[in-house]
Amino acid sequence: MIDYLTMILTATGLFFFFATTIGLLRFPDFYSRMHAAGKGDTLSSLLILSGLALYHLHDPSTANLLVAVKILFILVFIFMASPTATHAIIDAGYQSEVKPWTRADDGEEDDDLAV
Amino acid sequence: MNGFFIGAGVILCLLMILALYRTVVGPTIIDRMMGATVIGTKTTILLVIIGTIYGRVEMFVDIALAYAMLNFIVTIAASRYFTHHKNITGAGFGVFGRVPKRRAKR
Amino acid sequence: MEFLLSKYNYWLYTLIMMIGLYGMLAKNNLVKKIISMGIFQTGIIVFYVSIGAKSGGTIPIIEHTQGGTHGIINPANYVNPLPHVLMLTAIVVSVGTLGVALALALRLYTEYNTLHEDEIIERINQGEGLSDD
Amino acid sequence: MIWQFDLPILTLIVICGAFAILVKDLLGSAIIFGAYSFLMCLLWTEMGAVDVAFTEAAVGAGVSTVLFFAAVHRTSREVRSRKSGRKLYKGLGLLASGILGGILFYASGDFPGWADPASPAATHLSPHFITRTIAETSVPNIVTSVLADYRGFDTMFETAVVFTAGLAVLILLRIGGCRTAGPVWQTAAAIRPAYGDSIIRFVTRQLTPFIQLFALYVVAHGHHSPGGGFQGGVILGASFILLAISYDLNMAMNRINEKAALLLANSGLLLYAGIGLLCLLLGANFLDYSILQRILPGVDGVAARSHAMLGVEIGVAVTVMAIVMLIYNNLVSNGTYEKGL
Repeated sequence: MIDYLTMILTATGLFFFFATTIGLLRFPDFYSRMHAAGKGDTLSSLLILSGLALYHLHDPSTANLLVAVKILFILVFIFMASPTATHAIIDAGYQSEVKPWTRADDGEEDDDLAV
Repeated sequence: MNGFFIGAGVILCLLMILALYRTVVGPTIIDRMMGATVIGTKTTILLVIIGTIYGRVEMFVDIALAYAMLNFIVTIAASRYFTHHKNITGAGFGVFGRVPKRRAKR
Repeated sequence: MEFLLSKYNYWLYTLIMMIGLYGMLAKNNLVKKIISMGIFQTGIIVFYVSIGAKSGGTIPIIEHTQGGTHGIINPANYVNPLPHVLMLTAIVVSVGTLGVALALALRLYTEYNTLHEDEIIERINQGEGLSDD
Repeated sequence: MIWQFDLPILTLIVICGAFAILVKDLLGSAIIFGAYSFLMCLLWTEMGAVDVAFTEAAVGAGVSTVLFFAAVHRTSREVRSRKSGRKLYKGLGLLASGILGGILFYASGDFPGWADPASPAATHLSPHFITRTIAETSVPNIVTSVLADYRGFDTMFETAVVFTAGLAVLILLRIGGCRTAGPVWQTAAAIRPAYGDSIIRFVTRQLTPFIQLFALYVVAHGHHSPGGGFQGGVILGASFILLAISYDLNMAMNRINEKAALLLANSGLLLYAGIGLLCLLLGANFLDYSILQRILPGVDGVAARSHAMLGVEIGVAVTVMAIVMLIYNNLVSNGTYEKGL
């Protein structure tokens, strides 16, 4: 039962990682790319790590419980650090006065990311 | 279950190759940073998965935690650089540092 | 095929070392040279660590379960720890050498206002820098 | 080792290494080199070298990359190719690396097969350490026991090398520094006076105590899990670097200033050497910890070795922490301690 739950969580996490990577490759400017990378990364990390933590609660002994709690520590850390890192990167771009991409940039003029 | 985790790990490795494209090609320096951050997160997960495959995850969790912390520090340091220097495109020097022209889609 | 499978990793480590050596010799920029030195270093370190790898071996920390602490320990079950110890200290020294190398590059930049080898040599030949320090 | 992961990770590493050299932007180079270190750490974990991977995660991926950023912050990002003799240098580089590669490719035929349990390296000396560690030192982590006990003398000088590197940086940038002479490295207008990002500051403030607590755990728990003095020390130093980055250099320098850092670096090394000297005074060899049972109450020789290893690791951690901070502070401010990253 727990095995199946782990499988489902991990597979969902992998799907979101896949979506993150597609977004990272396909989006037009770095604001939108960072949007995909920041959100997708945090979510899929949470999913996979919680799946792994569940997997170690398989037979609940003290050692396994400790492992699950440690994995939860990583989860909490990522949950706090990853959005902050995303904010820092976006802020760096904003302070460098990069204009966000608009639909008009995709026309003939094609000078998106012009600083 | 080990087979499943190995499969998941290999998929993560393949996704890392895709993210590496963004890291090495750019176009701007922030794209590189972004790719490195994504690789870092995937690596954190992969460390825990490798620990599970070895069956001794309690030894690997510490590494993953330290890894997440240092990845955070590196990202903050890199982003602070730009608040001082403000030049994300690298001022057009070099082959891989320039901003490519995007082709019109419609 | 057997030969290929048991040796391909050595070839890739050699490739890493070749990249590092090429960068150290051919690149003009000092920081690039330092990065190449790091790559060369890790190529050697990964070669050593791979010598310690054992198929079927677990990490070199004795397990408490399975009576490992008091029972008989089978060396074939554990990865060879000696290369790990040697390379661990090598990595720690590498941060020291990196710091000193970057400090030297920074000092040269303060004196000659460039990080590029040929320009530094040019300016030394013109007799600039390091005049009365 | 898990062979499925081996080839993809190695391929990624080779690509990263090649592009770290090819990219014509030093900051991009440093970032790709950071990703290279991340992947290297992964490769070592997969080979079972957990302690090496931990050290690489702390040193290579964390602190080295930040040091590169600091150096690039104080110099320039631009990479220019040579004005003359470009072909010559390229040819010489290709020739030398080709010769090295040729020799090593040729020699690889004589190497033992990868991960061969019967290879010479795995059959002579290492079984001795693997089987005797628990009985002789009661430390499950073989790497820690070899590092701090069997090869303790070597590790002491390793710490001394790190200490010397810190002193060298200090001499190069601070004492012989040219804050008065020489060209101006940066116009003052390029530096913003105060960067008040409250989100980053708040999160940093919340996370730093936990990072430091974790570092102490790594130092103290190095006997039973990967980790130890080097790794814990680097993480402790990195936590101060984080403070210096997210606030400013003064914030970190107020916590531990230059004098305190130098004192700490000295005292860590002295603690290591002092434990060795104590053994000498009690009548055993230098760093022969088992004699310490005479002064540690209720402890036999085996446990005395375990406890002495902890003391030694603390010494290493203190030295490494102080030196990492010193190197960062000097690099990022070019020896002036005025403004950080």
